[in-house]
This record gives sequence, structure tokens and C-alpha cells, in this order.
Amino acid sequence: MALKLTVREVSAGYGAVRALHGVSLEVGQGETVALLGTNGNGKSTLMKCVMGMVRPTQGSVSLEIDGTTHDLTRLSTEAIVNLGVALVPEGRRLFPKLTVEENLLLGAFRPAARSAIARNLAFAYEIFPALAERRRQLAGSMSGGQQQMLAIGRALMSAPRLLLVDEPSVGLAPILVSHTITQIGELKSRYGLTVLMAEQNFHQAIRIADRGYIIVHGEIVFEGRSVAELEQNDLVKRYYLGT
Amino acid sequence: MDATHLKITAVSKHFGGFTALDGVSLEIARGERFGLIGPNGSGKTTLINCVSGSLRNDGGSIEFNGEDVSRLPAFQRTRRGIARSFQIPRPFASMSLLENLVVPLEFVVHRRSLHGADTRGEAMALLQDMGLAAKADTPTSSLSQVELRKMELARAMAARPQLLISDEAMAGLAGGEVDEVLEILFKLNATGITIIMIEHIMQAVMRFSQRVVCLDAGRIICEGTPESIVQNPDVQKAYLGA
Amino acid sequence: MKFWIPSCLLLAAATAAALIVENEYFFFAGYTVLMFVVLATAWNILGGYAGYVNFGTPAFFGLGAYTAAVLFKAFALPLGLQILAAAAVSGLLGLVAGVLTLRLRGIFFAIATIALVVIMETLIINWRYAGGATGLQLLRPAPTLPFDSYIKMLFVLMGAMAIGAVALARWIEGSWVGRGLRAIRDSEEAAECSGVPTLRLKVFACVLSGALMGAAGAPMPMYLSFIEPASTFNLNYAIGALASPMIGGTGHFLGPVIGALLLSSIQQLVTVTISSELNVLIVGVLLVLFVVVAPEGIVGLVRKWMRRISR
Amino acid sequence: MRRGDPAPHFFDAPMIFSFELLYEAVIFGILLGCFYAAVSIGLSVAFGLLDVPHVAHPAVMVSGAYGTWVLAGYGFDPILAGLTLMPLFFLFGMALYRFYYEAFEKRGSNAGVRGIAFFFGVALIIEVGLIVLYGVDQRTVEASYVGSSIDFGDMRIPQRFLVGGGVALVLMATLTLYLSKTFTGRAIKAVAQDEPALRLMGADPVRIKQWAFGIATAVAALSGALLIIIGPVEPALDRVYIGRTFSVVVLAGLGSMTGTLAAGLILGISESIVLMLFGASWAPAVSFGLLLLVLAVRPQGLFGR
Repeated sequence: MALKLTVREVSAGYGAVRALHGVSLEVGQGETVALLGTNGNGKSTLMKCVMGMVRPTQGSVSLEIDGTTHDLTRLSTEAIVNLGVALVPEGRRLFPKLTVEENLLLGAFRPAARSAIARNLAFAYEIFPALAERRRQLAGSMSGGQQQMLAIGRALMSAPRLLLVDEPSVGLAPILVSHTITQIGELKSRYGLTVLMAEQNFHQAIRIADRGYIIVHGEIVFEGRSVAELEQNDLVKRYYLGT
Repeated sequence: MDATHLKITAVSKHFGGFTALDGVSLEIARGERFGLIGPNGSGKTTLINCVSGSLRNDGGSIEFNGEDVSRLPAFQRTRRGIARSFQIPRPFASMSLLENLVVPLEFVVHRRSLHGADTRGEAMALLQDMGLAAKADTPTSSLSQVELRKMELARAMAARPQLLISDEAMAGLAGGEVDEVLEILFKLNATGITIIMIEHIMQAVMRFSQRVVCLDAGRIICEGTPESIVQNPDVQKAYLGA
Repeated sequence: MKFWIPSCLLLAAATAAALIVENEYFFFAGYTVLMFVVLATAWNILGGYAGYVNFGTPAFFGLGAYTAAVLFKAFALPLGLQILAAAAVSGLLGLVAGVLTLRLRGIFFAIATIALVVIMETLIINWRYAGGATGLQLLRPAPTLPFDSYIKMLFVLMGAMAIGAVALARWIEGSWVGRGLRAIRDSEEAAECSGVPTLRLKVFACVLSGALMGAAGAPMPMYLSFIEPASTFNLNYAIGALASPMIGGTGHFLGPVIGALLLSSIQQLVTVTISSELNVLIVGVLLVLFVVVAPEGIVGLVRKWMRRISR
Repeated sequence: MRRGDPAPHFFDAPMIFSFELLYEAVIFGILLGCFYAAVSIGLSVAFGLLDVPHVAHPAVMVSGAYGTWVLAGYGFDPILAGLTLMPLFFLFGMALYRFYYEAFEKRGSNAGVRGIAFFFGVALIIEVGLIVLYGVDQRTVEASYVGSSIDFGDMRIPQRFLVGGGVALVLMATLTLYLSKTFTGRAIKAVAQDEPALRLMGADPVRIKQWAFGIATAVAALSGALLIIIGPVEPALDRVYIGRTFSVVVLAGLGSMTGTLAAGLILGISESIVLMLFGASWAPAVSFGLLLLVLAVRPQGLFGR
């Protein structure tokens, strides 16, 4: 059941804009790792590199699952998803004119997830009761918080081994942010999920993280091997607010 | 002339069920250097799209020089003096860099008296200010990312605005390039132009702005001088998390 | 000057030929070629510069032709006034179609123009005064002075209209109007924020394009001395007006001219020798070929070729 | 039937108005509406769901009608012929989309003008191809339900409309079920809304669109069979149906499959009533007048996004 994501010396960018410079990080089986840093620092770009949506110009991204190692920079996004990696994208990216249930069912598109679709759907409605009530409602007509729940539910429908979550707090009112982060924490314990979460909301993220990295201007500036290390570090405020 | 240049009152904007702006009110004085910050998805870009006319706000009003412009199409707001640059540069790809600047000069500045105007000369002058004169006759596809950002600012300036909105003009640029763009914005402000800057790069916003507002989840969570903003617990909560 | 000297020479040559050459067939065919030059140039103003495909050329062309025919039948209006009236009426149609659909994406405008053709044809079919479905006979008046035959006069007239249309397209291309239209095609939101009144400019291009198409249609009833809906609102006008600029090149005012001349000569060659269907097939194949392989058209290929030589 | 004669009508439309005639016009309008929906289904997938400016759809449908005519020559029942053509058209559709994708969508160039001109060229090539192969005169098919009619109250309804309407309803029902109940079907509905997000579901958007375009073309084959059942067919008939099919899809609203039936019925009934009141010569303007009205007032259509 071993799973290990290894990112080594990755540099990437859009056209001439260098978003990442020599980033290295690892995520082991069952861990929840936080990728922290304010916006525009490359967190989303790194997530997209892992998902094959952005090709790094240097470095390697490899995923070891049950003994076989896959070079994610060579695979298409669909192939990576089929390995059991799911991403809750920034801004949720739901299908606005499809119903809640249709969005959830689309989450289970990958063959390995299709067999357990009924069970996973029941779980999704159990974890997010609000979605059960709005089963027939169009995803676009739901509030920010509900859309975030649906986006997480949809990712879970693919029965992932590794769950990437990109800025779950985006556009959510503060009380909803802590609720969403708590739910992600619960998923970890309930399914033994391995989670890599990019989040700007420092205190919220370290509530559920085992350890974390701080990324500023596309470079990892600090690696906290434990939450305690992250918390005492007074550098954090300086990195975060660039004062 | 009344000191308030731009007055935004209780502006709201919804996309389906999602509330992007939830009753935002703020006033910007003439000639002010104003900073707008906030985490992703806080509604910053939606707000300036409502001001520039790319989007129409659902509720509230936007007054510029005392006139409510919230129902006007974008080109009329540009003609009244509101100009903006785009976060993701949108050059007119089939034209040269110089012609990109000639468009606003012809459609805003000299729209009533075209035959006498030396639009190319004025456009070249603007390019010289931005250090882009060498590439005047090249297609925009040959420009680097920072040159494209400068083109966006130059094209906004070509409309001779009173209010310039700079939408993340420095995102992803290297340190030296950030200073270059900052210098340009300082110079423009010195000529009396009110500037709204939207950036994630804290040092740039803090150095540039006289006053800063922080948006989160479509609401203003605090307002004040750059120094007070950094210490403000709400901002830290928005950025660092409760 | 690079434009006006050759154009005047061409017009003088056409007039001289009209006075000297006896056989009318040359002028009969020449008139159609020049008419398609006007139609292609008109189409390109909206299709090429602003990027809005108009499938409804027959609607504007046909409306112009029928305006001329009805005015001639009712008031025996001179040809010059017929052309102006036709341009005005078709321009008005362009205004209505433009205001209705130019706010929407290009495909919707294209679909709306398909509708225009059938609506116009249906209106004319049900208008008894305009000859209804069976059509209208028209007696040509005497040709004006220098010319001994009406067809030769029409040939020179259409030559003048072609030069006028191309000159107008050339002016637009170099002027603020052309820059505004190209800005809209490159990035409509950036154009709007640069002060370009995008809807107004698109509608203006649509009115201009429609008016020119109407003017090109106006002499048609006199040319045939008969007019009936099915042939006047025929799809071939849509094909010629669209294919010529796409093949010739939409980015330059000479593009539609080259395209129209090429397609007309192919038509003369193929339709006379083999079959008119084959001509439409060739145009269809050429259209697909150029749109995929050489999006900039013949003018684009020539420019690329010249740039390669000059380097 | 005169070339380009619009809806094949079978009873003369007296100018006087009576409820009894209105009643008949509505009944006939419903059958006509089912037929209009049937001829538009392929387009509602290709243009409605995939946003592909497929102005060659009617030409593909007419070639389906000719395919049916050829197979009918070998003793096939027209509907059976239409069904047997579907796999072949499916492959042609997949190939056509692949070519369109490589030439336009892939390069991200604004397909806009060139995409529309491309399909216009394809429509011309198909139309003339049919003329070259089969000549210009009209083709019809023989079947038990073509030419006979049954009594319904005091109205005589031609059986071919009933059969056509029935096949149309079955076709629409199957397609609607397919799109909502299967994985690929849901992916087809999703792909135009957010292509990158579909990749995150583990689906290759290009393959999904290619598959969907194949289905749209296969459906057009069966619609072609219905076309030749309802009335004689000639190569240029596609010009009559470009406006009608796009009217139905735009009226239905982009991205809404189920709206196609409702839109078809609205069009069929209004055309049939105009037919009754003002005669056949006004009928073609109905669908186009409706189209312009919808584009002006509610471009996203009745049920669209």
C-alpha cells in the first residue's frame, strides 16, 4: 500500500513568467502536508505540475504507488487521475449547468472508481448533507461554501490514493474556511488519505497538517518537519507579509 | 473640483449563487496612490472590472467626478478618464506595438479632431517613457512578459486617463523588473493621475500606496495606511488564517 | 498615389475598350466579374476586418436589386439614383441585422444572416407589385451618350463602382476605423477599454458592407432586363462574396479583389466547359484548403514569400 | 413539389379561419414539430453541446437521405437503412471532427471566421458531391407507411408523418438517456462548460468531443432517412434546412438537449398555423422570423445557459 510523491528541483512558468525555481518536496503515505505561502507564489503552479497541466522546464515529479514509479511529467492529466491522484482545483471549476449529482458522478469517471460509485455517492452525501438536499440543483446556482463542498465531494468520488487540494479557502467567508479545512482533516483520518494541500491560510492549514513547506516567490524558503516547528518560527510572519 | 475622485457605494456582484462582491464602499481622492489587496478570490479583480465597465455591478453605485458611471459601457468610462491595464496582457496581436497605442489616442484623446493630431508622435513619446521605443514597429508577439506589462500601462496611459487601474502589473516579474514598473507608476502619479494598484507583492503595494484597503470574500475587512495594515489582526487573519 | 494612378488607367482602359470592342459577350462576362469584386470587398469590411461572417450577401444584394427594379418600374428613376437608393435600403437592413445580433458571438450573427436571405426572398415572393415569384420584365432605357450599348455602359459603371469599393476598403484599412475593427477582432474587451465603441463600430461596418452589396445589386435588373426572386437571392452570391476574401486574403484590400478575379475566371473556365456544379465543388475545395493551410490567403502567401526573398 | 418548396404540405390552406382548421393545423404542427426536432438533434449535440459551428449538418443529413435511397434500392426499409448507415456516419463524423480539431481548435486560433467558413466549404463539397453522384432530380423511397394515411377523427393524417414523428421521439429519448445515464454522456454535456476541469475527472476532452461529434453525425444519418420518408429529396435541400435546424437549436438554447423537442414543436406548430392562415409562400419566413426574434430577445434560448 506504499505511496510516495517526490518533487525534485522543479522549475516552471507560463511563457516568460518564472513561477517556480528549483522546488523540492515529498509526501509520504497517509501524511497531510501543507504548502503554505501567500498568493502568486507558485503554489497553484506546483499543483498543476503534479497534475500534468503545466510541464516543468526542469526537475522531476514522480509518484511511487504499490512499488511502481511513474514519471508524472510524461503522463497526461487524465492518465495521472487514473493512477488515483485527484485535485480539488483553485476556484472549484465545477460544471455550472450540470446538477450536483451529475458533477459528483463525473468525479467517478476513472474506471477504478466506477465499481464503487454507489457507495462513494452515499458517502459524499453523508459527509456533505447539504449536497444531498440539493441533488437536482444546478452547481452554478449554489453558494461559494456549497460549491467548495461539491468540489471536494467530486474529487473524492474518484476514490483517490493521493488528494491534492488547491486553496480550498478561496472566496469563502472566514467561518466557512475553518469548517472546510476541518472536513478535509476528517477525510484524512476516515479514509487514511494522503493529502497535499496548498493554502494561504496559515493557521487553518497547520490545524490539520502533519508538516509543511513555506513557498515565497516560487522557492521553498522553509521546511517545517512538524507543526510545532512551523508555529514557533517567527520568520513566518516576515515571509508571509514580506515586511 | 471635489476632492473625491471615485466614490464606490454598496457595490455588490453575484455569479449564479456565488457572491463575488457583498456591499463594498470606498472613496478615493484625486491624485491618491491607492492599494487594493486581498487573498485570491477576495473579489479584487471583480471590483475593478465593475469600475472599468468590463462587468456591470448588480447593486450599489460607482461615481466618478460626481457622475454615476455604473450603467455606462466601458468605452464611455475610458473616455471620461478611467483607464486600466489587464492582469493577463491582451495586446492587439495583428498590429504593431505603436499601433496598439494609436487606438486609444484615436478613439479617446483625438476622437473629435483626428486630421490634425500627430497620434504616432504621441504614441512614440509614450513608448520612450516606457523604454519601449526600440520595438515600436514590431508585432506584439515579439515582446517579453515585462514589455507586455509595460505595453498595457502605456496603452492605458495613451487614453490620457485621470484614474489608472494597474491590475497585477508586476505579478511573476523578477525583483529588478518590479522596481522598473513601480518607477513608472510613481512617475505617472507625479503628473497628477490617481492610481489604484492591485498586487500580491506586499513590498510593492506597501512602498507605493498612501492608503490600502484589504478585501476578503467580497467584503472590505480593513482600511488604512500601509504600516497599520500590516499589523492589523484582520489582515493577518485573512492572509495567515485565524 | 500608388493606388489612384493604376485605378484611373484601368478605368480609362475599360472605357476605351467599351468604345472600340464590338462583341458584347466580353462586357457581359466582365460585368459579373467586377460585380463580384464589389461584393467580395464589401463582405471583407465586416468579415475580414471585424471577423464577423456574413452568409446573407444574397439578402443585401437582392434587396438592392429589387429596390432599383421597383423604383425604376414606379418612377423610371435614372440608374444613378437607383444605385443610391439600393445602397441606402440595404444599408438599413445592415443596421437592423447589426443592432439585433452583433452583441452576440460571431456564429449567431452568421446564423441570423442565413435567416435574412429567406425572409427577404419570402417578402419579395409575396409582393405582387415586384412581380412575385414569377418575376418582373423591365424595358431598358437608351444608354447614355458615349456608349452605344447598355451592357458596355453597365460594364464601365461597375468598373467605377469596383474602384470606389476598393478605395473605400483601402481607406478603412489604413484609418482609425480599420484599426478599431482589427482591435475588436484581436481582443474585444481590450478594445472596449481602449475607448473603442465596439458595438457602434461593428454596426457601422455592417451598414457599410450591406450598402455596398446593395449598390452592387442595383444595376442587376437593367443588366438582365428581368428579375425574379429565386435567382436574385441565390446562394452563389453568398459563396462568391465569402470565398473570394477567404482565398484572396482578408488582411489586405487587394485580397478580395484577387480572390474574386481568381474565382470568376475559374467559373468562366469550368462552367462553360464542364458544369456549374463542378465550379461550386472547386470553390468549396479551395475554400477548405485555404482556410486550413493558408489562413492569410494568397496575399499572405505572397507577403511571406517576399519577406523570405528580401531577408 | 417545387424545388426548395418548404414544408411538404398535403392540404390546401383556405384563407378563412375556423377553429376546426386551427385544430387540424395544430395536430399537423405537432407532427411537423417532431420532424423538425429530429432533423435538429445532430446539430443540438454538435453546436448546442460542443459549440462547433457545424453549418454542414444539413448537408450531412441530406447525404444520409441519399444513403437511405441507395439502400432502399436494394430492398431495405428506409428506417432500417438509416440505422445501418449510422455506424458508417459515426466514423465519418469522428474523422471530420479530428480534422477540424487539428486544423482549428488545437491551434487555439480563434476558429471564429475560419471555422465557420470551413464547415461552409464542407457543406458545398457534400452538396456538389451528391449532384455529381446522383444528379439533381428528386429522389423518393417506397414503404408501406409512405403515401398511405389513416383517419384521425375527420382528419386524414399521412402515416409517414406518424412514423417519422415516432422514430424522432425514440431517437431523442435514447439520446437524452445516453447523455444523462452514461459516463461518456455526462462527459459530453460537461466538455463545453469547462474542458480543463473534465481532464481532472480523468477524461480526455478531445476524445470525448470526437466521440460526441461521431454520435451527432450518426444521428444525422437517421434524420436523413426520416427526411426522405417525409418527402422527396434533392442535393440542394440542405439549404432549406440550414435555417430551420439552427432555429430549433438556438430556440432550444445552447447546452440543452431536451429543449430541442419543445423548440421543434413550437416551430412546427407556428409554421403550420401560418401555412393555414397565409399559405405556403409565407411558411419559410416563420422559422427565420422566430430565429431573429430569439437572437434579439433571448440569445441563450428558452432553456439554455
